[in-house]
Amino acid sequence: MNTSIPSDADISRKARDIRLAARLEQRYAAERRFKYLAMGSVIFSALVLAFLLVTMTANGLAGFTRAELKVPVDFAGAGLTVTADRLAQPGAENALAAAGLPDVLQFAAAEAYGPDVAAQLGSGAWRDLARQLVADPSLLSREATVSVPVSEDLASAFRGDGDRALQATARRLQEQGVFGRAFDWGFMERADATDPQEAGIWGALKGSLLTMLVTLLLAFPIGVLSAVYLEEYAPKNKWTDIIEVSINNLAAVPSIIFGLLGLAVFLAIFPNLRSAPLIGGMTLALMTMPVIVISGRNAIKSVPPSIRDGALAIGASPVQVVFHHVLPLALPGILTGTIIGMARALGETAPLLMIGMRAFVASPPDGFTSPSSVLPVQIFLWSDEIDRGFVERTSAAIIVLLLFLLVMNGVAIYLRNRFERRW
Amino acid sequence: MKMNNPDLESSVAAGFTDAGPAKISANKVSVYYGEKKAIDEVSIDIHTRYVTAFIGPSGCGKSTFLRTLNRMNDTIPSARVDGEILLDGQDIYRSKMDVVQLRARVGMVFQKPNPFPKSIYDNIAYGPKIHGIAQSKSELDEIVEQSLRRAGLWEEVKDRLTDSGTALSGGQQQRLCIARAIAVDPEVILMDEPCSALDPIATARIEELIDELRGRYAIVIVTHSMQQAARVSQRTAFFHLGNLVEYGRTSDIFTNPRKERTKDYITGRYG
Amino acid sequence: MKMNNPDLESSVAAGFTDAGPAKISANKVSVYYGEKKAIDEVSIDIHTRYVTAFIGPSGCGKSTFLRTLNRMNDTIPSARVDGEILLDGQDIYRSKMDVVQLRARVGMVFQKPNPFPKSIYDNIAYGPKIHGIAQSKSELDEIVEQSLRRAGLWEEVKDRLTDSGTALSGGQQQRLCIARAIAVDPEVILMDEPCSALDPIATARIEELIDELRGRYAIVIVTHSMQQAARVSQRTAFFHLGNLVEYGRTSDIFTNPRKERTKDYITGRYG
Amino acid sequence: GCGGQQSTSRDQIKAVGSSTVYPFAKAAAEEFSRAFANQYKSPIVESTGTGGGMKLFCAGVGTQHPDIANASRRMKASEFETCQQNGVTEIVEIEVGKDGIAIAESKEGPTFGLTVKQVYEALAKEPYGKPNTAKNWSDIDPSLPNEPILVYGPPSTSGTRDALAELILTEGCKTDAATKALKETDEDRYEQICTEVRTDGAYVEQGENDNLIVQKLASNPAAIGVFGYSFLEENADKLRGLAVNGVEPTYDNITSNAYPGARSLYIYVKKQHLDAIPGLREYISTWVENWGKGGLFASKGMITSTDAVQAANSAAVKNMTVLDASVLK
Amino acid sequence: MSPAIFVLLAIGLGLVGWLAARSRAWAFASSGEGRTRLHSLPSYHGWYVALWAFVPAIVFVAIWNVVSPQLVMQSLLADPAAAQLPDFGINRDTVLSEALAVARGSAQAVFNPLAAPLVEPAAAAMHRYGIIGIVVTLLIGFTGGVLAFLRLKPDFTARTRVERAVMLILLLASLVAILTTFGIVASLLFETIRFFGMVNPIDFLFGTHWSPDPMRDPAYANGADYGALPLFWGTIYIGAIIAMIVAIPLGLMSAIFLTQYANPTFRKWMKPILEILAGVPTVVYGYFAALTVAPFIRDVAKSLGIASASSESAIAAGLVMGVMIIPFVSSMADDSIAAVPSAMRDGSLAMGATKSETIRKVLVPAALPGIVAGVMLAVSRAIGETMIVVMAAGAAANLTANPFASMTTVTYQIVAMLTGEGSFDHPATLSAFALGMVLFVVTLGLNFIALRVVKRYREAYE
Ligand SMILES: Nc1ncnc2c1ncn2[C@@H]1O[C@H](COP(=O)(O)OP(=O)(O)OP(=O)(O)O)[C@@H](O)[C@H]1O
Ligand SMILES: Nc1ncnc2c1ncn2[C@@H]1O[C@H](COP(=O)(O)OP(=O)(O)OP(=O)(O)O)[C@@H](O)[C@H]1O
Ligand SMILES: [Mg+2]
Ligand SMILES: [Mg+2]
Ligand SMILES: O=P([O-])([O-])[O-]
Repeated sequence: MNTSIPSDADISRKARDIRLAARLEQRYAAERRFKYLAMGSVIFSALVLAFLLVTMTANGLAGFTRAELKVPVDFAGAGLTVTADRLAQPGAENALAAAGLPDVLQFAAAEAYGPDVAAQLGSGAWRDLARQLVADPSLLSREATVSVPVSEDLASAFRGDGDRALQATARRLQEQGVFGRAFDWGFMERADATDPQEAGIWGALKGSLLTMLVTLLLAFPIGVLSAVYLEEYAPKNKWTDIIEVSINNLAAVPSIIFGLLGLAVFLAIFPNLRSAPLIGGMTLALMTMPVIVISGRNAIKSVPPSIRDGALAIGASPVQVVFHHVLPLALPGILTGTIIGMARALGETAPLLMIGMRAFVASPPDGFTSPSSVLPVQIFLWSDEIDRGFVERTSAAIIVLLLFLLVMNGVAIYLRNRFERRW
Repeated sequence: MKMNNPDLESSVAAGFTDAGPAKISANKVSVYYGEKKAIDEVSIDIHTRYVTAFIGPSGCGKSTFLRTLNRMNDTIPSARVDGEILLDGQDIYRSKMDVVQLRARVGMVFQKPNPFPKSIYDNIAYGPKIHGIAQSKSELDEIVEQSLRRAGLWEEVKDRLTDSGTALSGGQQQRLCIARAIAVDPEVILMDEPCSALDPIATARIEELIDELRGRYAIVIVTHSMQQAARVSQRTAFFHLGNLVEYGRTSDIFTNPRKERTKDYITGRYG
Repeated sequence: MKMNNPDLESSVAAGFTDAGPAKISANKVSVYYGEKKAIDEVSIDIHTRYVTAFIGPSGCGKSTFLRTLNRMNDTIPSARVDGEILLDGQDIYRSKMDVVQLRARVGMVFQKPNPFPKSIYDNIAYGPKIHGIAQSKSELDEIVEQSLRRAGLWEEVKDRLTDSGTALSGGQQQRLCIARAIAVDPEVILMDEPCSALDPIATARIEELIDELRGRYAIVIVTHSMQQAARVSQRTAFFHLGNLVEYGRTSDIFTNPRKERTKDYITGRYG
Repeated sequence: GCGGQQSTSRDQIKAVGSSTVYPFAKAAAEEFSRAFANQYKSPIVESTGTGGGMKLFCAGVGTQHPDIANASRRMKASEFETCQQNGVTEIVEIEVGKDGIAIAESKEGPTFGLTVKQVYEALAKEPYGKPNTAKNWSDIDPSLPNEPILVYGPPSTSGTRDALAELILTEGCKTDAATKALKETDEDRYEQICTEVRTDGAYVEQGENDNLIVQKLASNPAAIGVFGYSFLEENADKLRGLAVNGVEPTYDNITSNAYPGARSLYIYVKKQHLDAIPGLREYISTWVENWGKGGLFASKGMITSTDAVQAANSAAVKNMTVLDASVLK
Repeated sequence: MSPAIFVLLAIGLGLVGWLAARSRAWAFASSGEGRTRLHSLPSYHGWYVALWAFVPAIVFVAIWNVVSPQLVMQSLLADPAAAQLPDFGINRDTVLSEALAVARGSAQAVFNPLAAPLVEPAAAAMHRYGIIGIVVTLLIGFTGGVLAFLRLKPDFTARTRVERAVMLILLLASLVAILTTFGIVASLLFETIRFFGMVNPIDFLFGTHWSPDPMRDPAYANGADYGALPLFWGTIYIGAIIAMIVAIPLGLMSAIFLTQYANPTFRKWMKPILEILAGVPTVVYGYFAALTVAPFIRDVAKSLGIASASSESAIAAGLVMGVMIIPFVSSMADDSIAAVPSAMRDGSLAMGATKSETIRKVLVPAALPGIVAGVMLAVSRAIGETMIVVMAAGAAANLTANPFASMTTVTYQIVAMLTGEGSFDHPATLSAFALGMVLFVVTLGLNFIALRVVKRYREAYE
């Protein structure tokens, strides 16, 4: 065989190579386009998110502040018949109210700035003051300048909205240095109120915490256990198929339908628990459980069979195999699914509307059975408030919800990493 | 080919008229995967004193048959076993058989080393723990050390028992798996191509180890390497297309096969 | 052992002083995975007219070296190559080398058949399509048919070209992968243990196929079965611990190895 | 134990119902808890919509059922019937005030007044039985601006929409004699012609979120919006009320019924709960105390009822006069 | 006696049983000559006895929790002080329950003076029945425990039995899904049937005109107003078409970038960041859609000469919804692309394919089942979404393909009808249940088909 004469094959290859090279330019261009498109999608999504977060933060930061007026009050001379001891006991605020604190405050404000301004004190201003007194009973025996919230009208005048006369007043007070916006820690401590100056997020936040706790405690074990059953033990038969279809279906059913279920079933069984985090949590648990089952099954599936074989071969029973080996290894994956499910539950509004969690509850819930709202519903309710002061409060509440979400994700990611490290 | 069947060369033709009772005795065992017959009426006796090698071309059913011996094929839903397998005279497929206990008695080592993603210590201690073999922590420590020693791994890992078993090299992992199997003090150890994922040095180490363990446990090893079978075993069973074609002393099988098929395989005509 | 090196028995000692220029010529190639050196200064010439077999114990670097030949190791981030590999005299690791074109010229078949989850037709047509080799549908049909014919699969699948490639049996899948590689009409075909997942009958079929393809393509096959190397190849390279220990005519390597290590391996002292 | 559902006590008032009444009910609850901080827990007010509220309210007597239903319309005879069947036999109806509906636009928009007839012709799906073809306001009346008709308004499920239909559209519809006559012959058709609103985009149902309407109006000066009067008042800096039939939507005009859009708001109280739920009486009294002119509710945008109505309802509260089915329809 | 005490009691019994049985098993193990090998670990013996002590006790507690209040009530009514109670009704109930609450200690004082004299007898009765309950609980738990204890012996198959109980728990857990499904059907069925009693199902399912008026006299309810087709169409158009046109390419491409091009650290950070998109409350998206996107789209449409463009449009809602569900698609796609065996990728690269060719022609098709599953999840999320629709798409039930028209969806109508003015015997309100039922049945059907498809696919693959 003489290798120096090009064979047919060699000739056809030459032709092919030329054709191939001609196309290469195009193919690399396509490659670049594709890559930039892919990168573009990530960047676009990130930008939308950034845009949302930035606008929300920009709008919402003001929601953590409120307009406050400095009022000099002579407590010693006001004749408040409340002793410092009484302040240390429960119900001190009401005792102060009974002793005429609201009037004292009103009077002091009128003295200092005239009756017009005094009329613009927030309706709950005395309550704020009472809280300050409880915190520092020594105030009772002296003269002090206290900061109290003003009415929504004056607050919006300060923003440059609303009544012209009030706007002038606001400007005048501001120039005197006694009026301005201050950070409102109380926002994180109070519950809902009709006056945006008085409204706080703690009630809804606590409601969300309690609800999520119930959801987690129900959905996680049930979800994980059914995932284990379906993936490891269930015989492949019609019944298993039915269970599988119902779970997949439940993951896809619109959330509002779970609300209807909660209404028709849970509230029929526990009629007294309308609006309670317990019922909310149970409803959301049903919604979250399938998500955990599905991700749990995937996580379990991805544990290599060799681990199961290894354990079985030294005489571990199937239950031991799962609880000693498979579940610990699948845990990070299960946690991921749980985060997704819980995040969705955390932001859910519609089903909770059905079971009464849109109630106006002026005090934070005492426990799992007392009426409560949750963050997303609070946001929904506030976004529909007439008072425009709620616009900022709404954004602030959104920020709180997002922070909650981030904390929840953070905890789960931390746990996930920990578990991964341990193995 | 190197042969190291020390004192047994002179004994009676293996597997058929051997002295003493068989540890495992299979009678007309057939295995089906669904409709498909993977093992066809195989009868074989396995003795504690020898290492038995299963050889044969890929897909001939070596692994399948091996897994019937400790009912690991129970994990394959489509698998079905006919015939009878006696362990110390008792049928392991009888309905009251406790599979968990069976597997503690008949250990298994797999083709790919599969240590648990736990510490080396826990890998070994797991079996004794679930079987309640150790009464105390010190007893457990003792078992762990001894198993690792027997598996020839102790010196290499004694200072890092808390490291993850998966951090070891392939050969070490496989020895860890052997130690894990030893730790529950089984009577039989089944090994399915234990060296096929290992390098030659690790392979040599495992082969030595098998030699050391011989006599204490009945050992069955599946291998696709005839050289390996020749090196480590005293009895060889040659499978082909689901049949046990020939079973006997390793030396006889390799030097003087009785069946044409065996001969063809040994000389590399297929496989 | 069965040898079928027809007309070549008499040619000059393979790989070193062979007639005609080498298709692929490696000069002092070293491959590192991170810090670890997996291949140590290997030099070898590969010719179109022969089937070249790489043998050696597990982990000796056969696959690693094979993958350097068409830069498939680019996909492993930690891998790094030193030295020079010439394809028709041009360094494939030079910076302007077009990897896409290189891989069209140097095809590869993997250990586990990996047909795309597409129809049989699309599996074959994939390469010609992306490279724009076919100008028309009929030309493409032509290429598909011819590739399947050459891979000896046409008769078996011609009536079900639209079936999924994954629905074929293991041996058929592997032949499909070979057909897929042939379809872009490469100059070299690299095969990494192409039969290790197949049964003996399928293996025999692939071996035949390799024999048929010989001469048209430079074929390099990695195998762990010495019998297979002996059956299909005319040149054999024996690797050990990252070194190329010996390279020469297959008949010489198997009957008359020059190095002690080769001999030990051939006679089954390890591996 | 918590198992027995029949006999648990409740120490919090529960009110459910209309989203229109909700802000006032909240304010009343706050006022109540301020006044009785030592004695009673603050009430739970839930905005379920009037219909949903009635369903809950009429479900039965007992602590698991609400004590009060807020309503932006009168209880329906059918609902009353349900109540009776479930043992809610003693219901006290209290009219607490009025909600004005107002038509408004952005301050930047063109100023114009409308008549109920024009509104009807602009919004009805089939004005006087013929398909609505009007695109611009000027298509209805050349004197109106040549701007596209775009009206944001409440959805069919809300009380405000009902008021729009009843107080404005039906009035406009009746101006056509032929259509009015239809009422006698084919009431169904009559209702349909007079109350059905067009769906071709000229009328945009805007959920219950009136805030959003305000913002949309601000961004679209040519559009007008229909919503509760309180929103107009709250957004007086951005919005301007449109005169209807020449009457401006001012507080006084609505109170005096001169402006054609005001409907009564009610609360329904379960008399059977009066002695069982601590503070229920006091809570109702809070309503009475605050519904006057210049009172709390007025400051939140509620329109006060006439003195006569107030007097009658005060008396009803005092005597806890039970509602008689015959006044309902 | 609070139920917590009973539960603690049952747990205590279990604990005692556990400890006793375990030490007994230890004794077996270490007695006799040398060592006996137990069938099961001592702790399994412990669990076995603990279960037998705990389960019967807790079952009794559950029953007692229902029965004992009635017993207390009976003995309370038998008390002379009960003679003054008002007749039946809520007052009587509350007086009684107040007395009980005070007796229980969960309230400080009675609100109703009538309740005061009842507190004493109530406390006495509760005490009495509390003691009885405790004794019986103890007795039952103890008997169960002892009987179980007596069965223990070295070769007792405790593990097998305990594991059977574990399996039962697992089975029960997976039945929760079925129960939920039944619960949903049950809670929708009754009202749906009522609705179909008023409105012809054919009219409802195939009618093209939707304008139910909840305020109108139900007698005039006209099937012609209940044509839900525009709602179904709006749901599909917004949630499954427009939103998906945004979410699928963006989500998929993001996943591709993150799995195939980005370096691992970038991926590790970016993935959770994108997931935040799914966590932003939908109210926020609603505002974004209504105030930023919708006017922008209207202006663009107007400038393109589409006069009919309204500022409430299906497209505005759909686009924003699409952005919201990008992470659903990208997360699932990411996982399934990463799960494609690298042999596929290598195979394609070895053919001389470029990276993007490999992705488009091999990886994505191979990952399709996972991607489709992600898309299904995303679609269902989009279909279930209400707030964005409410705020940005208007609420008009239009049956049109014009993306600039305003539209509405099923879920929005459900919420609106259920929280609206209409009374609950009105077909308009009841239609919410029928709509819910249709949604449920449709998703169920889709899932059934999906299961079939996946099964067939799997068979072909392996
Ligand atoms: N789970 C299974 N389902 C169906 N068939 C199977 C299964 N496992 C193995 N088989 C088939 O049974 C036959 C015997 O397989 P087995 O794995 O026992 O072969 P082997 O001798 O161990 O081969 P190898 O050397 O490749 O491991 C083969 O044809 C194989 O395809
Ligand atoms: N991706 C990788 N990263 C790091 N080390 C690797 C990688 N791939 C292979 N190696 C190491 O490089 C050495 C050579 O491996 P290679 O896969 O080339 O061997 P081989 O001869 O093909 O073996 P086998 O017969 O088992 O396929 C081995 O020690 C292996 O552990
Ligand atoms: Mg095998
Ligand atoms: Mg290799
Ligand atoms: O909530 P409404 O019943 O007042 O619309």
